[in-house]
Amino acid sequence: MRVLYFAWLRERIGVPVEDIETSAETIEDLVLELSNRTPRYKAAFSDLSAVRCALDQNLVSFDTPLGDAREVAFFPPMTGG
Amino acid sequence: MRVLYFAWLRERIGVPVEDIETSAETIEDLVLELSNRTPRYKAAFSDLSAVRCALDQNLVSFDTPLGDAREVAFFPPMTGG
Amino acid sequence: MGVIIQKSAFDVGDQINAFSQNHTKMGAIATFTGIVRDNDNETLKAMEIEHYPGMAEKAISEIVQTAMKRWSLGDALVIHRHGTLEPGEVIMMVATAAIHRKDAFEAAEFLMDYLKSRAPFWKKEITKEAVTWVPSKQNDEDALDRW
Amino acid sequence: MGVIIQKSAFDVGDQINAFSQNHTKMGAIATFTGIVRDNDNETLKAMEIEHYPGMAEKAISEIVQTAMKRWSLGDALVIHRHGTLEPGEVIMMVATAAIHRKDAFEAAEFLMDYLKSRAPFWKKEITKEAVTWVPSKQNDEDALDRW
Repeated sequence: MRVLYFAWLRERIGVPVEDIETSAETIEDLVLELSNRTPRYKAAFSDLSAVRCALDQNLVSFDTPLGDAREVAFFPPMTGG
Repeated sequence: MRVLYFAWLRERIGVPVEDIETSAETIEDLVLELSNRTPRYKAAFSDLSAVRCALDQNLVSFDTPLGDAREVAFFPPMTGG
Repeated sequence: MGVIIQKSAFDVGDQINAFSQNHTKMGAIATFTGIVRDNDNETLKAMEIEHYPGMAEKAISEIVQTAMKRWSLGDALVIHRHGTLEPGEVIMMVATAAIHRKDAFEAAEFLMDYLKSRAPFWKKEITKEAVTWVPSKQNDEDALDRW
Repeated sequence: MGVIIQKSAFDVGDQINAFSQNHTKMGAIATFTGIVRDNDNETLKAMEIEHYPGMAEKAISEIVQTAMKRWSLGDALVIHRHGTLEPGEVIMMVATAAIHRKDAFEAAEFLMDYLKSRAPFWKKEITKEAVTWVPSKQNDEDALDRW
């Protein structure tokens, strides 16, 4: 599965995109898995209230099952317009 | 005093502007005076709910005293924009 | 602040670009353009717009000044045409510049609502069948209650 | 209906003119333009706009489709830039065409409110003193409650 990071999450983690193998059921599980990798990930996901996520380019909540999605993205609240 | 008419009031009365002598106290008095001139004026002022008036280019109500105003105008409700 | 009453056509895009470039400290520009639209039967030949010279400039200037006081605006512009216009021609435009979008939008809507029933202009529709003065609309009058 | 996400600058006036000329049956065109504005200390050097390619087009298209269903619109256009912009440069614009001004205005405001906090763009301010990600604003989130 492809994981994308944007804005300060991208900067904190240090990569914009990575392909990973995971057996996580939900996005929450995936976040936990990623957080345990390195301190950079832990720091990036330390306050989930400041993080939004999208599954296959749809904004969703963290308890959403990954299902057979191909792409998950993490980013701060959007500031478009 | 100069009297101006716009839109269908101008068409019904037949002139866009005229200079008149009047001793009317208020716009209402002036309307009564004008209405008594000819059937054209009478017809134009027959339904005052469809007429608006301005004194020296300020929208006012019919009971406004003419004072030393130089210009009074009669017209239908405005349709700008 | 600008109020222009004119017979001749004007380029909306050029006006909006010039207006925006004057206000680079303002992050938000809202505009409205009114266009002569054909009726459902496509029989409109022309729209004649009569105005009260002098009072038109005065009334619109007062409306614009009220908007400038009520909202936090950097600038506002109103251009309104009179004379004979064909379907598709631009009748008028409004532009507002503000730091925040809410001010820009609200002021533009306020200006439009007031222009509709408080600016001394009258519209006459010339169709293939008839010549009619456009009646004022109760909902244009009601729109003023919002402010 | 148009959604354009691009890095390059565009001419707002040209876009508005082209959009208006496509919709001569619509009497009302509302537009909004967002411009990079300098901060109070005039120290802004640039604004970097990051976006999520693919999702940006998708999210904005969905917002525009929602607007087209909810209001009586002839058309709607959104152009949003990404990349590095300087103070005074246009970030984005919205245009709506409708028969009635209320639809044009409300739909444009709805689009702006949704773009602010639901379109995947992130802004970074580069000033002489610091580099900062622009925080999301609670009142932008609150603005959605209106719809």
